[in-house]
Amino acid sequence: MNRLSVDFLGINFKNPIVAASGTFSFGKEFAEFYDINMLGGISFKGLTLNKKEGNEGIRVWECESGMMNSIGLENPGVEEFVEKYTDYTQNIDTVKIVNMGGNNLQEYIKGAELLNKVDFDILELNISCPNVKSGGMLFGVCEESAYEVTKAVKNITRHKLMVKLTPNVTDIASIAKACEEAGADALSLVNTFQAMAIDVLHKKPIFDNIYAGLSGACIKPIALRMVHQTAKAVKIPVMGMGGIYTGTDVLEFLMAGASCVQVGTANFINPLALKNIIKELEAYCEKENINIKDIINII
Amino acid sequence: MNRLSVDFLGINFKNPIVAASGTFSFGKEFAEFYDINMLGGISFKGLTLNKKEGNEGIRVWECESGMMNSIGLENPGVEEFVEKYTDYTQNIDTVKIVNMGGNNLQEYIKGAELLNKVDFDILELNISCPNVKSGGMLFGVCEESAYEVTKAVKNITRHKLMVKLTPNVTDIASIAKACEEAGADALSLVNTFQAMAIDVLHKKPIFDNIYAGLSGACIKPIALRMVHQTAKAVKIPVMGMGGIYTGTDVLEFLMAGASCVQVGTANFINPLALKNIIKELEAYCEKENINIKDIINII
Amino acid sequence: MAVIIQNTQIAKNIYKMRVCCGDDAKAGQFYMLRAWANNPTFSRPISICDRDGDEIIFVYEVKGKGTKIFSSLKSGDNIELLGPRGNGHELSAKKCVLIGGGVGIAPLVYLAKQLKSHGAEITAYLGYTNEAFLTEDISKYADKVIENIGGYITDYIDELDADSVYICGPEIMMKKAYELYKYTNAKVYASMERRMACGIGGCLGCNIKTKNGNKKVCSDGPVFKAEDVFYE
Amino acid sequence: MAVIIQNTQIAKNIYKMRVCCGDDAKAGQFYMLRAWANNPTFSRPISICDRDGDEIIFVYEVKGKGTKIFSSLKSGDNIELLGPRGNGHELSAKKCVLIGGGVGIAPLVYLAKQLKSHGAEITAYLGYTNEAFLTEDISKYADKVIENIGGYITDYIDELDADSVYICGPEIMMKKAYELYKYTNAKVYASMERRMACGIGGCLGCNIKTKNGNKKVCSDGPVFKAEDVFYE
Ligand SMILES: Cc1cc2nc3c(=O)[nH]c(=O)nc-3n(C[C@H](O)[C@H](O)[C@H](O)COP(=O)(O)OP(=O)(O)OC[C@H]3O[C@@H](n4cnc5c(N)ncnc54)[C@H](O)[C@@H]3O)c2cc1C
Ligand SMILES: Cc1cc2nc3c(=O)[nH]c(=O)nc-3n(C[C@H](O)[C@H](O)[C@H](O)COP(=O)(O)OP(=O)(O)OC[C@H]3O[C@@H](n4cnc5c(N)ncnc54)[C@H](O)[C@@H]3O)c2cc1C
Ligand SMILES: Cc1cc2nc3c(=O)[nH]c(=O)nc-3n(C[C@H](O)[C@H](O)[C@H](O)COP(=O)(O)O)c2cc1C
Ligand SMILES: Cc1cc2nc3c(=O)[nH]c(=O)nc-3n(C[C@H](O)[C@H](O)[C@H](O)COP(=O)(O)O)c2cc1C
Ligand code: FES
Ligand code: FES
Repeated sequence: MNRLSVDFLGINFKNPIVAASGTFSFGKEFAEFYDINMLGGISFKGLTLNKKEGNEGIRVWECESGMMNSIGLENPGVEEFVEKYTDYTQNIDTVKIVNMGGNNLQEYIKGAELLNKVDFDILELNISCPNVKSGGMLFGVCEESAYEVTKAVKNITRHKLMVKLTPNVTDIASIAKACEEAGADALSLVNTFQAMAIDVLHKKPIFDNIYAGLSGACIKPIALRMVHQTAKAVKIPVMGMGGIYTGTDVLEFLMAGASCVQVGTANFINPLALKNIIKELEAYCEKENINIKDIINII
Repeated sequence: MNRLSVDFLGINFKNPIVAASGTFSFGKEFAEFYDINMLGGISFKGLTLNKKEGNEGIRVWECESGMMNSIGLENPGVEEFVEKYTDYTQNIDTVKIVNMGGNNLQEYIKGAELLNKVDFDILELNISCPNVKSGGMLFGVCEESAYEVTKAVKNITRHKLMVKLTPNVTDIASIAKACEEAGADALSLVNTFQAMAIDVLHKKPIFDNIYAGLSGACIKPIALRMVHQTAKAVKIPVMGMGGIYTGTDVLEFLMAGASCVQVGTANFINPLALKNIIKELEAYCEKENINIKDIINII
Repeated sequence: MAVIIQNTQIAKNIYKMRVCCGDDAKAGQFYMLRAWANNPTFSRPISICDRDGDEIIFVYEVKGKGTKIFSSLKSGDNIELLGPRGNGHELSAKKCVLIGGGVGIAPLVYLAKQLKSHGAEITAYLGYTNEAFLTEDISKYADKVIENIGGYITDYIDELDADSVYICGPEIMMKKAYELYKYTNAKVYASMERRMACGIGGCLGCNIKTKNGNKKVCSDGPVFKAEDVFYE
Repeated sequence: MAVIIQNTQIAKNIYKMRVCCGDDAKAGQFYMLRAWANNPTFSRPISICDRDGDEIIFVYEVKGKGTKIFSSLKSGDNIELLGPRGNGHELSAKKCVLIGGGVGIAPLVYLAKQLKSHGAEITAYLGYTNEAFLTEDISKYADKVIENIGGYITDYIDELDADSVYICGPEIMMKKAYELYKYTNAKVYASMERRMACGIGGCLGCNIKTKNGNKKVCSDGPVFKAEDVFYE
């Protein structure tokens, strides 16, 4: 019996551990280290309608118990992804999540439409992208724009829709509810926190874009709070993330209300991180003589 | 010559290092370890109009590169503070900052009025308090209530008014501007981030209040970004804080636009932290042959 | 910064560390120990188990991150000591009962030694979960030592005629032990534990509710009159 | 997990570490090294300086947190090695010029050894800031070694008739060296550096712009044709 299996949107996950978008590429690099099909799922590197070269300058920077990134969504574009879909996903026999962002509503809609051509399990909508049309404000920071983009994509996609929330907001629960109302089938959170680092030696920001996204253990306490608030606010399932490094961290997120979790930065600390976490959870369930789903949302 | 002296609201600070409210009590405990009058200033333990017993249960919890606290503003109340003011502040010969919060507008106003009876340098208004009248929403999370409380206190106080912002907001710059418009003489930020920890063993939240305030190195990259945004948004001076442990951290905040900084959690890691930071900054200015104020807001 | 002279396991998960440190310290006081830079954030409070010339002896149980790191230290390594902190014990020269549970037995060694030198008559009740430790050390000073492994030490307490009772161990055990003496004439002291951030009275993190209002375990305690803390 | 055999200082801020590790690795490849749990977050990329039986030799400069920790390790300590990673060098059997600056000289040792065993004729230009190191090691394999301390090594390059040129050092020096050979028939290779998070191609953090689009230093490199990276 598999004590770790969970149901999420009617899909059976072998376990609640999903590789986080942007930290696992399309899986190939990690497949060199272990059988990645042991994972609950993989959220692929974030796509945008058009190919993106990503940002110039320093792209990753370390900080206390975490890191900042300014990759700038470098990706091959939805079109190429759809064309070479079998190349990208061959040998992947676990839940496939396609993560997609956009710079305006049209890009989201077109991207989602194109993605209708290929089969995967969940479309994860990254709404932490600047909406060029409204002065670069992120779609995910206000209820209206979060609602609008969710609704628009929901109307066009034939996939299950999971909306990925940004944590850079006053009231995560209200944004979550807006997405739920707009038709999101599930929510994932958190994306990275907007952060900054300064090169004091050269008296300039580390990143060409000045600000960058913070992830890793340092954000865990805030991410956990937001997952808890969100899980209490909505009825749809929640995939939690933010600074998960260990099995114990996973337990916290599940207890707080997440049905699955994603793990990002930990993959950089150790390419075997996800495998180790799964082993830890197996041992925990064995010892406690429970199924992992028993602890979901008990707090 | 003192290379570290800075001007803040026309007050001369010996150096830009201020002990953060709630982490330094009223100074006495630290005076046992070094001459606390070497500090730029001290922000005293946060007061409320009425004496508060503080929270039950676990009050401090450690996390990766930081801590969470749920002290619950335990304090003697403004009245007692005013009565015993000389006891509290005798032997303190550095900039005195009185930090005050409240549970509704009336408490803020009455507290500020009472504080008019005593002399100190700056009144620091903690607006990260739940406004009981509007369902417990923090004063500091929306422009209107931040404006309102700032304005009300500004009208009554005879002290220089520094408003302390909460980081749990979508757009710190707009809150900052609201406070500036309402008459704040200066801003300080950030207060703690709302966060959570779970006792997986006992399957319950660590804190009786479920959520608690996160501080320490883990929040530094986000705090720095917010200080940068705020300094760019307003004309009044900014006192920056959040995860400062070292002299280099101070340089980052000053370059980002803070004219002074507060240091909190670091005092718990080492009671001599502030003294060490000042020494580090002295050595830096000596080596670079500059005055510390030359690097303020250069990024 | 102090130098570790010795750091060895003395029972399951229990270690004894000798540190070179010339401080004058009282029984019942503790130090904040640190053997890392910024992570873990907090230093760890450990009681004085005993003193030996210029050395302070700590006995600690490996519980989590911090004590795990302590257990990996070798003689010659450095450790930061902040202290001694806390009020420490009032010493009585008369009939004393010492009650310890688990690693709470550690601070009773130096207490017994001090009481003995004040001419007290000492009975010690020591309760262990798995394995005894420090029994010999306490036997050097106590007139009578009752030890139990696996049960409740409070079940074995038969000496109720005491002037002073000193209890250190899990809170539930301390409360139970106090109940036994509540209506006697003994002065009963309990060594309280709370999670500590600063250890010096600056953060209010180690708050304990007492009959006389909020107190700080790190600076008002850790030793309290049992009636003041177990009043509810 | 690998065991450190030796870790000693060989010049100012420069250390040599011998690690027991049976991997097969090519010149120009690197390992991600880690001697801590989660903090610092990233492992540190260090090139293979040389191989000796079952041992891999790293030579590294102490720059910040990570290399500071490396320098404190003692023989017998463990270190985590992730690798070998990266493409490594193509070996030529003909006239080779090696140009190294600072700690960029380290990977040239194993390269020289390999080239020699392929029968190449080697000229090496080694530029140091303060103090020479590894010169003897390279002299074992190179036919001619020109070293300079304090100046610009590119000012000393007089052998422009080469089939292959391998450059490793500060980016500005590599670019300058490349310019010297730009219009010759030599194939010129540069070992590029970028901050790395994963080191295995998973994060796109180590991006480098090339004539042929974005590449990853960790997996498409670190060795690139100089014309592809210094094309602007
Ligand atoms: C005044 C005083 C004196 C003391 N004297 C001694 C002494 O002499 N000897 C001694 O051995 N101890 C003593 N202690 C206790 C000692 O300070 C603690 O055991 C020590 O701080 C534990 O640190 P740690 O890093 O090993 O464990 P931590 O990692 O801090 O964990 C400690 C405990 O908290 C629990 N815990 C930690 N994280 C979680 C989580 N996420 N969820 C649920 N539970 C969690 C663990 O179960 C564990 O039991 C004293 C304490 C005080 C206050
Ligand atoms: C493929 C590859 C191979 C390499 N091979 C070798 C090798 O063989 N030997 C070797 O010595 N090195 C090698 N390096 C370089 C080596 O990886 C780095 O020197 C090392 O990672 C530095 O780590 P650190 O923790 O010591 O320094 P870090 O703390 O990461 O700092 C590194 C540099 O960044 C700067 N820095 C850090 N923080 C800041 C800040 N806040 N503001 C401004 N500047 C900052 C510092 O000035 C310092 O020079 C290689 C790199 C790559 C990519
Ligand atoms: C290098 C890097 C790249 C990322 N790229 C994406 C992305 O393309 N799309 C996305 O939705 N999130 C992206 N993220 C965010 C992660 O998926 C995740 O939300 C975040 O890192 C928090 O989880 P963690 O703390 O476990 O890393 C990226 C994160 C990192 C560190
Ligand atoms: C134990 C503790 C108590 C605090 N009490 C107060 C307070 O009474 N009033 C206040 O405005 N901020 C309070 N703070 C917030 C700090 O002043 C500071 O804003 C925050 O800790 C971030 O700085 P740091 O990372 O340097 O600690 C408290 C923080 C801690 C850790
Ligand atoms: S631990 Fe900070 S007041 Fe006691
Ligand atoms: S370091 Fe992650 S892709 Fe190269």
